Amino acid sequence: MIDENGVRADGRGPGDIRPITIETGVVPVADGSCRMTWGTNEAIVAVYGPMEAHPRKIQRQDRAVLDVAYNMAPFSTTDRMRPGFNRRSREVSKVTQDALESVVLLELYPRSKIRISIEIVSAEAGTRCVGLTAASVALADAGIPMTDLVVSVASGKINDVVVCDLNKEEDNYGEADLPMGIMPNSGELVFLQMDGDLSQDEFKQAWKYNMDAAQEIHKLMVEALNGGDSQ
Amino acid sequence: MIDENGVRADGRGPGDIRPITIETGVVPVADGSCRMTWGTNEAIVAVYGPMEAHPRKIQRQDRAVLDVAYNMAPFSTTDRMRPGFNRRSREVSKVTQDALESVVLLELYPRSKIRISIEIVSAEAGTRCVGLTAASVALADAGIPMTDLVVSVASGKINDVVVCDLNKEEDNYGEADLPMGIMPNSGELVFLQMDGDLSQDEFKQAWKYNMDAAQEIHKLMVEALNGGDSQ
Amino acid sequence: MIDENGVRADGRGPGDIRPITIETGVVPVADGSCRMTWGTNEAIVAVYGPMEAHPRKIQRQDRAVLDVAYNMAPFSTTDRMRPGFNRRSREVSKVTQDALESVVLLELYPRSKIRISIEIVSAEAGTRCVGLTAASVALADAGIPMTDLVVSVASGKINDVVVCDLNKEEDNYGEADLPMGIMPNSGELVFLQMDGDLSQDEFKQAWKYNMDAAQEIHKLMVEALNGGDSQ
Amino acid sequence: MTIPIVPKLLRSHLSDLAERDARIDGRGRWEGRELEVQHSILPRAEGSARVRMGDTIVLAGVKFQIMTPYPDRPNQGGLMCSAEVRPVAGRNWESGPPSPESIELGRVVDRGIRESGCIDVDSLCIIPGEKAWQVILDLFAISDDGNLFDAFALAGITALRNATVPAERFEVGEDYQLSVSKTPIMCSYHRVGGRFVFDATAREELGGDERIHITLGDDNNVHSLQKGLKGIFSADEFTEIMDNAIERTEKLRKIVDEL
Amino acid sequence: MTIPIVPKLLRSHLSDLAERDARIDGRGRWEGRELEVQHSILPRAEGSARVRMGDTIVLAGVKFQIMTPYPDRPNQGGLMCSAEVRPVAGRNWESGPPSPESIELGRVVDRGIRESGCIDVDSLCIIPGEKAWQVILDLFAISDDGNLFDAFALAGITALRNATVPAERFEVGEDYQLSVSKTPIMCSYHRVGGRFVFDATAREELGGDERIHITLGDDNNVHSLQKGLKGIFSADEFTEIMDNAIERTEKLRKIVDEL
Amino acid sequence: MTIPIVPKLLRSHLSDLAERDARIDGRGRWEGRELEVQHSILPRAEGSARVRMGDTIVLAGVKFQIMTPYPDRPNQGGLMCSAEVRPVAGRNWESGPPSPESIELGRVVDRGIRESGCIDVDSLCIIPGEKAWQVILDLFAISDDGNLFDAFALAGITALRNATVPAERFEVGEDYQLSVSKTPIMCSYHRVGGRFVFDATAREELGGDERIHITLGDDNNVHSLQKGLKGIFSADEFTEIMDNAIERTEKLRKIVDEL
Repeated sequence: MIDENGVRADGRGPGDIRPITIETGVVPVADGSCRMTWGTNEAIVAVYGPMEAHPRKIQRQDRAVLDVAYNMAPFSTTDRMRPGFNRRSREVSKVTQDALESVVLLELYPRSKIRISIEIVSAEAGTRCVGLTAASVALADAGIPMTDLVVSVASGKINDVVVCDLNKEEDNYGEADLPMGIMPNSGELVFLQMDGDLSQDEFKQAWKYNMDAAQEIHKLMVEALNGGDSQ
Repeated sequence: MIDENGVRADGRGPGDIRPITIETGVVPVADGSCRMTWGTNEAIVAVYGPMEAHPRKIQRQDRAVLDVAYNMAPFSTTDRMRPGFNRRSREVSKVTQDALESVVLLELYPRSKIRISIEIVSAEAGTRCVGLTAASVALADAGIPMTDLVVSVASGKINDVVVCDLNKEEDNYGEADLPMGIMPNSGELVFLQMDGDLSQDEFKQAWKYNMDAAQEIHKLMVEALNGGDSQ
Repeated sequence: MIDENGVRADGRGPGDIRPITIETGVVPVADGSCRMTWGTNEAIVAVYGPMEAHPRKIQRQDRAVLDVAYNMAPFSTTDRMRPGFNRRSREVSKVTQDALESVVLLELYPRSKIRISIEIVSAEAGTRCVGLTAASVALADAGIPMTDLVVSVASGKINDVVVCDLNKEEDNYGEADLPMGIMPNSGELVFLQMDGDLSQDEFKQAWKYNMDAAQEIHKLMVEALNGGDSQ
Repeated sequence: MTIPIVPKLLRSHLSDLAERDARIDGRGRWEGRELEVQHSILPRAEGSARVRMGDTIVLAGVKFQIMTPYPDRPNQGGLMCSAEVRPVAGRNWESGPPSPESIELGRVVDRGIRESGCIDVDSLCIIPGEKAWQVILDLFAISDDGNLFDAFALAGITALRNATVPAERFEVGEDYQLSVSKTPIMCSYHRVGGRFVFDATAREELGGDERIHITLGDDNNVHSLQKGLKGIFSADEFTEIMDNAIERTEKLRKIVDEL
Repeated sequence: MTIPIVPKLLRSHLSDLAERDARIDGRGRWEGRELEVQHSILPRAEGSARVRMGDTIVLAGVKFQIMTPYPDRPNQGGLMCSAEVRPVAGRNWESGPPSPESIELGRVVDRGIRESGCIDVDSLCIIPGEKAWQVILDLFAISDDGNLFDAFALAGITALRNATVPAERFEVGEDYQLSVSKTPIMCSYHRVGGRFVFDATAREELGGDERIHITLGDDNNVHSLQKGLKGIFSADEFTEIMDNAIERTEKLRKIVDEL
Repeated sequence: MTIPIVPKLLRSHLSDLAERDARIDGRGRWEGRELEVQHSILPRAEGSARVRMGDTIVLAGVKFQIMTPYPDRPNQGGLMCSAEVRPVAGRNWESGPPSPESIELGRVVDRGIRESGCIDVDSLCIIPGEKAWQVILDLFAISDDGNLFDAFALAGITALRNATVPAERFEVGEDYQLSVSKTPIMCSYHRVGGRFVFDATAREELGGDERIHITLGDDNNVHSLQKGLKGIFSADEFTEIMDNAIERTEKLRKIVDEL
């Protein structure tokens, strides 16, 4: 999966990310939207709101609530994914919501709701990172004020080597996965998960790769939001 | 299934319908009810209301809402039908409700609900037609004002011949099914579905059979509502 | 299962019950609680309330409502019990609630709710009796006024002999099961079920065993509530 | 048809009647409503019955399926009994997943039939360890004016006693009559206006308290008991009910047996 | 984007427009919106399409599974068609179990494709009685500005016509193109402002009445009809719609066939 | 027991305490509550544990089932870990389908145990491709006074380390001790009053912000991380927590290993 010179099967170096494209306004009926491709991942995110939160019991007197739904379309995976309730999707929705609530200025919209729908229409590895990153672009496209964008990226380990942004083949043999959600201006975190086996030193290397990649991806996000070509 | 003289296996001609009986008042605790047998189909329909619509969010300020539930009893079919949610029943309920809302004078009962329960206790072919027709009789039995009754009947095609009101054996080999919901006084439609393969000419013939049968069935409905013997 | 002298495989006589221990205050965050072991049954019951009943539609203007949930933990049985909806648990919850509503002075707490959670963490035979008995101790521990405690105990029949309080092995060969919920001070009943085959005479014998055992168990309950050692 | 909307008034009215030993529809305390039992009325069911008790009407249908016997009982088939009360049967019944009430209805009827041993599950075996009949009894309410329990139980045993095992359709031999060796009968008693009555109507149920269901077999053996709803009763009250049930079930059993 | 919050005003506005034979977005009564059809755009699907009609955007994806044929049809595979409209597609779509609307969407599209016989289910058999292909067509809404029916149907048939049977991945031979012998096309008509129009937008749907869906095959044969929502229509109105559908489907079929 | 009903007051109280480097129950910032760990306390489970941390009490039970190995891993058994927090454990836990919180609880504990590789799934194979053991670890809350995560993880690994494979009951050989080669330990930190503390109580959770869960293995290797709830933290804050977790997990591992 990785040769003696640190070159990966798809030609990337250990710290390199897969190709990314970002486009806004892709769901015409939404208040904000984003289409992000990342390797052969493709996420489409729509933002609706701020709008009235109902039923009333979900309203908060002093702030808006987010309603984040992450979902994988049935044709997004090699084996068809059955529609309907799914523990993994529920959990990814929750961590994504927690991350976004950390940056959206919720107190500007008391008693209202902002709905964020993340649809993975093509899945490779790292869909939760694509979804979270694209969601922060869609929120910006909808004009929702945030303290910062969120860039999400994961590093991992293959063949005992720490590398950034595993693709599907690498992920099949991955020995660890460390996705992070980073505020690119402050370097602070709003999202963190990790599975696998990393020594304390490997952990630090993976952390650094993510931080560096976040700066790179952030540039593409800003370009897309400024109407530039992100390719 | 049909001989060279156009005579069907059960002795009917191409445009003939199966035997029908209609009886009202069969659910003593309901506000209106109807038992209809049609071939070996048997439907029992109960109407409750107009009554308060709750929860309040289903209320309409300017009219009544209908709540139509079509269901097949577990012993209504050759293989036992498992109780519970069922996409087909959901869809038949919806089209039946759409048809009945077209004729009931809903604006007479703002904020109220009329509940219509259609139970198929014995199923042959054409249960949705039996259910819709019996429901309009039950509504009349409950004294709910309507612009007209609804007669529902289906024609189809077997062995490349268009015939009216397929029975079970014919339905097994049916090549098309055109159920309609007809207002017998104006000849207008409130319900229309079709599946299968009909040329434009065959389609016109099937349409005509349905229109003619509707007049015949309408007479039986009126007799039953006037207390006559419908047999 | 039972020898010619009326001695059962575990050494008990026909009218004897299995060993019982009762402890209160076992769920520190609850308003009242009880841990009861009975043979190798173990039930943990927590009582919360009286508290506001919501949603409002469950409120009663003139009395409190009980909300009883009986549940078996997944590791409580020889074959793992899958969590989630379960008809038997639903039914046991209902009969337990009916029994407890008969003794709790509900009218003292209008519009409020008292929640009673019965968790069977180890199941032998007779879990519904353990749950109901422990629940009445937990209610007393929470200081909820009742007209009387409830003692629940079952008699049955093995090898054509009527015996009290079947253990697991006996239950496997049991020919009848008569659980009762008894108010020990008046001898009146709040709960009664029976399955199996009992002649009228056998039925009377089983009834008597239950009445006698109830008095014995009642003593242990009172001791536990008075802080004494119930062992 | 109107259901009183002030349950408190209904309760006090029922108490007044009870003091005069009267009932809301003029019946005596232990008197049942007019009864009509029909069988073999559903063309798609292998056994069926329709029971009418006053304005309470129910159907029962028996269907058969082939099952694989449970590994620990390779020579036995199965019996499943399920009750459904859908919104057709009354304005207070709602659609959705089975309510606690309808679950209880099914289980109480199921127990009485099952525990009586009237169906010999060994006789349902087709090939030991491989194929056996599963008998499915579905109870279905058409009109609920109270005491669905007894109506369901009566329709259920009647449908079973008139059921044909559809062996030909399943290509495992010739059709034959399902063997039902006993006739368990349920009687239900409700506390109304302070005392127990037999065969309560919907209004008596609405303004009443606890109920007691008793299933007795051919020899008066007890097969199933169930107390439902909040309420306290004494041993003496129970004895009175049991005595009435013994008398009542004998009469009803004769009706079913002679159909 | 704003949806009018006063449906009554919208209805009367649409009636006014109809009197002048005009539509809210300037189109003629039988005029469709700008159409864009792409195929093979989803890397994980064995066949896929994207259809854009104005601001309505949908995806269709085809996946294959190995199934055991049904005992009574040992030589046949299966076709399953399922539509999902998730909250991404518009502010009025909510999450949760499939709504009656999305169930209807799936079934109406399914019927048109199935009844046209465009997929030969016998050709999906791998080993008679043992293995066959199940073709699963998933329709997925990205942006709902009305008339999801026609967009789904068009994306569906396009995805099927460009699907590859993944035999290699399932180790049952070499990949080959799914055989789709016909091109059924659906056209939908909504009553808006009193008369029927073609290809309604979301606002026309919101302020309109019943809708009629017609699926015609290569030879103008009728394969599927569906009337949706409350509303009454005459035989003459239907004839006018059918005539328009014959003309319209021929044009759309050419577009799909030439992709 | 009373939960403060004015969360804002609680938050400001916790902030005041934090300024004085104090906690609501008098503990130091990195101090855990009194701990009690017992094993083999559930007669029906093949392995079990009870953990008490202050007023937080949980049970863990291990059960075994025979499974068919997945076709792509014919030599492996399985591990399943599931957490339930039912209403018994606190007035804010409600009945119904598993809440997002309890799903997260189960998954976070599951990951730490699974990723540590402490259970050799190859050793669970009975007959390759045919039979293997599925180990099911059920975590069950009795009393929730905060930090169910660490209590569940501790009870879980303790129950596994004391589990017996019930081979005799399943007639596949003699019973033997489940082999658990490592002792992964989770430590959880909550932001309370602005700074992170170890082992938060329910009131600290209620008035606090985000939490971070770390599972470390025998050699301080990281096996699982999870940040929960809304909140922003810096790299420096994380380093401080990780250093504390290294120290803390070593102590807890010793306790579990010596049971």
